[in-house]
Amino acid sequence: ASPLFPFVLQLADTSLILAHRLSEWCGHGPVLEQDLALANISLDLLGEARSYYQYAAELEGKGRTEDDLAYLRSAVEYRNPLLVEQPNGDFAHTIVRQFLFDNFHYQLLKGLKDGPDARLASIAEKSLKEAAYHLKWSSEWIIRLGDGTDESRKRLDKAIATLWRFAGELTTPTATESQLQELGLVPDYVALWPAIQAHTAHVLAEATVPEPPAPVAQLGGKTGRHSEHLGYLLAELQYLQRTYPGLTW
Amino acid sequence: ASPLFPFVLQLADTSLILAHRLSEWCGHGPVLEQDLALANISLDLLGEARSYYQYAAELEGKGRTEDDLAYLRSAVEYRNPLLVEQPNGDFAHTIVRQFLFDNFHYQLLKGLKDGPDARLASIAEKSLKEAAYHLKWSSEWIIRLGDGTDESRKRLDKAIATLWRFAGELTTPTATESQLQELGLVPDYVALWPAIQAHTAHVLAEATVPEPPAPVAQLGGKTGRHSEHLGYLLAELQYLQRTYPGLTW
Amino acid sequence: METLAQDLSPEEQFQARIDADIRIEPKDWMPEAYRKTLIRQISQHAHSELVGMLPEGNWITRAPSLKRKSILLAKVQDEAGHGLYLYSAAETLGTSRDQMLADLHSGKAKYSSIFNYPTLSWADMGCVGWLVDGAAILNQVPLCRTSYGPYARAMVRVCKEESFHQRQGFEIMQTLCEGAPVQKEMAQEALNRWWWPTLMMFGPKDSESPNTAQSMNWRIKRFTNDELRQKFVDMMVPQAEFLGLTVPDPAVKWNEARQAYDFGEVNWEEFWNVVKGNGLCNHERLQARVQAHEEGAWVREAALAHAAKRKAREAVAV
Amino acid sequence: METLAQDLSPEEQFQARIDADIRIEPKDWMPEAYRKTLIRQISQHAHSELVGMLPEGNWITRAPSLKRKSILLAKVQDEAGHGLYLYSAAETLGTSRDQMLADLHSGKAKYSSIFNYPTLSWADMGCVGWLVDGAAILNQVPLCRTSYGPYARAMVRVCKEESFHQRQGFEIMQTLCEGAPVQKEMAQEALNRWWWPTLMMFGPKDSESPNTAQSMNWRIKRFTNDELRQKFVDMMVPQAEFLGLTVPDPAVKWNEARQAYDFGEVNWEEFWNVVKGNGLCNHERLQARVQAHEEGAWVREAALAHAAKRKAREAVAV
Repeated sequence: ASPLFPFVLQLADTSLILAHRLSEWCGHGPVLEQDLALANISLDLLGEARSYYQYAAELEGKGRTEDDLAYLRSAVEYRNPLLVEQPNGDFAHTIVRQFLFDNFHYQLLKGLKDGPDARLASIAEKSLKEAAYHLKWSSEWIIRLGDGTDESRKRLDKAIATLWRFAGELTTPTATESQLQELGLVPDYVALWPAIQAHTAHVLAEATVPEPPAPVAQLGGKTGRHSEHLGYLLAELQYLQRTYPGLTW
Repeated sequence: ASPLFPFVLQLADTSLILAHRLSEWCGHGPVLEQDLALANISLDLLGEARSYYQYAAELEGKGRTEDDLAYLRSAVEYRNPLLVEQPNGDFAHTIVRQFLFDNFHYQLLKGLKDGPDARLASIAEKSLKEAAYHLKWSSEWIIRLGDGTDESRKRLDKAIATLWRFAGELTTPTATESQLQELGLVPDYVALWPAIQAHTAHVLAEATVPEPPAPVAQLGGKTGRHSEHLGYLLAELQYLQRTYPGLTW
Repeated sequence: METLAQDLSPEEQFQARIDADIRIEPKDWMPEAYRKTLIRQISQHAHSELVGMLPEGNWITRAPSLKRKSILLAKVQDEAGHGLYLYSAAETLGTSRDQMLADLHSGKAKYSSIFNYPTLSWADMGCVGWLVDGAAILNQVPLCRTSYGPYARAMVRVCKEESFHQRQGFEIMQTLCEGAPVQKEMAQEALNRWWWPTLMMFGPKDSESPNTAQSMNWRIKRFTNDELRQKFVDMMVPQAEFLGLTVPDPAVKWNEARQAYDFGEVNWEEFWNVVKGNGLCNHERLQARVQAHEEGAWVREAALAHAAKRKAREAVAV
Repeated sequence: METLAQDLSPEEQFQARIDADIRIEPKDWMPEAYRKTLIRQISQHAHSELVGMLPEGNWITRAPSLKRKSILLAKVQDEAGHGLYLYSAAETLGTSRDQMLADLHSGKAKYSSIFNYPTLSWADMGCVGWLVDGAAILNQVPLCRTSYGPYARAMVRVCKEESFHQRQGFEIMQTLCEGAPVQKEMAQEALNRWWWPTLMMFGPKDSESPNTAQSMNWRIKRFTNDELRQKFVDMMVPQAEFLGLTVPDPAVKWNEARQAYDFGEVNWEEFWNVVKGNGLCNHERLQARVQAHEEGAWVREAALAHAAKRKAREAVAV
């Protein structure tokens, strides 16, 4: 298999798991317009995940399909970072999770779009427009919640305290990622960092929220060491395929 | 298969699903002693479910095991009444669900214990002692919550408003049950009713709670028409068996 | 027409426009009863879209393939969109979304009873699309020509998307029926549960539907309940046959004389029971909506507070 | 001894009893430092039982057979029972369960760091029983002879059940290792995750464990951390070999001279990191406990209020 395979699979898992979490909001959003926005972001990420899975399946060359990869792998085989599998919590938790992801995702796609792998570049180019909208949306909500009411600020602070520790994994390369970075196939995360950091600083300032001290980063998801949340998510996601394997739906 | 098969299976499903719900409390009870009590009741019901499944498997005579019956049937094949699949909610909801079940369960077992089917009678006899304890426990908690604080009374009232409508299904015979009642294999629910009703009246009076007006009974679970909660419960319960069918654990 | 109109009373002018199939617009004079009936009907329709997200939303996280997950999520999102158009249409009649939601949450306003039935298997996603959306379309297509302009225009958008959804639902059923035996059983089991409730979607029998005449006169209803129910049966029975499924009504039989299908009597007791709030999911559906609304209150308040702060700052800056 | 005791200071009498392996009982005089150390140790142990319910509780609803579900639930229930004995033992030293729980919830009191690792597959139920309970037993068996009577007696009950749990854990591993290849892989993957964290359960190296000497003197600790860690490795490596599994430490090798296994260096950075609260599950475990406690407050209050009402009524009746 191509050396890109595990990385593309990691991208696919990441987008799928976050899309799944966001889809849990469907019908339960705080206001109809935001219900739509959450579904929209979920659909974008689901579409992106499918493109990656399809590409990963081709790279692997063993005849597996996008659905085989999504529905027939166990939690320890999943490669998404811990951040995206964290539960929705309240709207503030969903927003903080989304902001941390979007801020990284946008810069990553910018890098991938100009990368040497044509297929990845084309997926990234398509997704970049969507990711820009996602980042705008989650940034605006960070600002609204931070500079809104006392209640919203309290909830935002709590969400930051809970989720900030999962941001570090996004830009901490695994052995696989380091290798691909050396080959020039994956953007150097160190180079992405200033833009990510600058946007975070800007949004938090607008939100009147002091930058939280850098927590000890929680690592593990990208190497298959997940939190306990993923197993439940997959039990639900995969139930029908596990129950009736090999059928067409 | 024996005409008793669907009924024994219904008993098995009922005890299993309620045991499963109670086991979700494990480690999250309101106080350590009640964590133990909830686990205890769950274990009793799980044991009872296993006895029924084993007997059902024999009655069916198709070589299925207790685990096949529990882990490889879909929601629409499950035959538990709607009451037992309802989510735990807060402790008051769990108590009301338990009280409604225990009150019926105890009388049913008394009937089955003296019934003509030796195997059912023996399972019932063993379970009856446990069921008596369960009923005592849930009755005492109804009284404590009803005659406790304003808060506990408010929560109890809400739980009664939510769950009382599921009680009727327990004593409403399905076509299968009616047939078995005519054959004298299953106790006549009409005959059980006065004792159930008397105990309810006694406990509610002790709890200073007025008897709620009889709601329209929600039927369906015993004929496979469940609420949406059961599917999620089974996705979790069955995940490993569905994922790796036919293995020994 | 225009010259004559001068001599007519407002009521007569209004009815004349309706009879001439000229649309009524928000700024036009209209009888209070027409306004109230429309508010009730449109908001009930909007609430149905909102509550209707729940039974299908129930399977988004368990859809059996990524493609199906994506289609289903997009479909439920469309329903949210329909809700938005319809609330806006109702607002042109002088009510507010907050008021309409308050009426939904208090139980004063209704929504379609069909959503008080649970979705229990993946095949239900097929049945909801095929049967429920199919019934909805029969109810709604005539509303694209309804007398009130904003409502009619909203319905044009809604119907376009609904017929797309209906095809998707049928396609789910078709895939199941052409699949493994277990899939076909799943499809049949779902049809057994959904058939009668969808027949109920057309409302009580004409003989028990006293408002029909007035609504037809105002052209906010264009066919009677029984007419639509018959249309539905005539449309669906052959489709079920095509799928190889059996409609759970032994009385269904082609009537050569009527050139229509005979069918059995709906269980009206069940119908009224669910309407009165005693369906299996009435409690849960309403609870889910109330909970989302209540838990979202702080978010809406934060957004308003922030907008006000920003406006105040901008005013200072200017 | 008894005659001599008259001439000794309380401290000397106390130490003499300990040296003579006579149990200290609640009513006996004891040095304040001994009392405080014991409260800390016993409550930490009780908290570990309580928090330890969570990682295993995580698989009760997903256990792969009814028998396993039943065994696992019974096991976690036993842990709740151990928590009860131990809180009671600590209470004999003049603290209260409420105080101990408050210290747990505020983060002041610790619990075993092993429970800050997640349980990710069914094989983790094997590893927790086999390795984690195995390590716990090595720590705990000597405590059955510890100097403080109530603690020693509690430990006798705890150890009896723990060794039963450990056998069950080993049996889960054995079933997996004798099962399908996918099951054996599951077992190996779990061992890879749990091996090092269990070695950390014995605490820091002796050279970095300054309180060991005093605790051994008081006979509330009977072996050093490194001694127990070596014992554990010597016990487990052959068991892993028996199962056909590979311990994830290339340095593991039988040392003929020492008649013991050599093994690699524990990642002490990870150890201190988790102790300081930065393990993957520290936040969740504590949150789960705090939440259960807070959400249970109204239940505890209702029980107290009802008991008071009942007592008042009985007083009137008498």
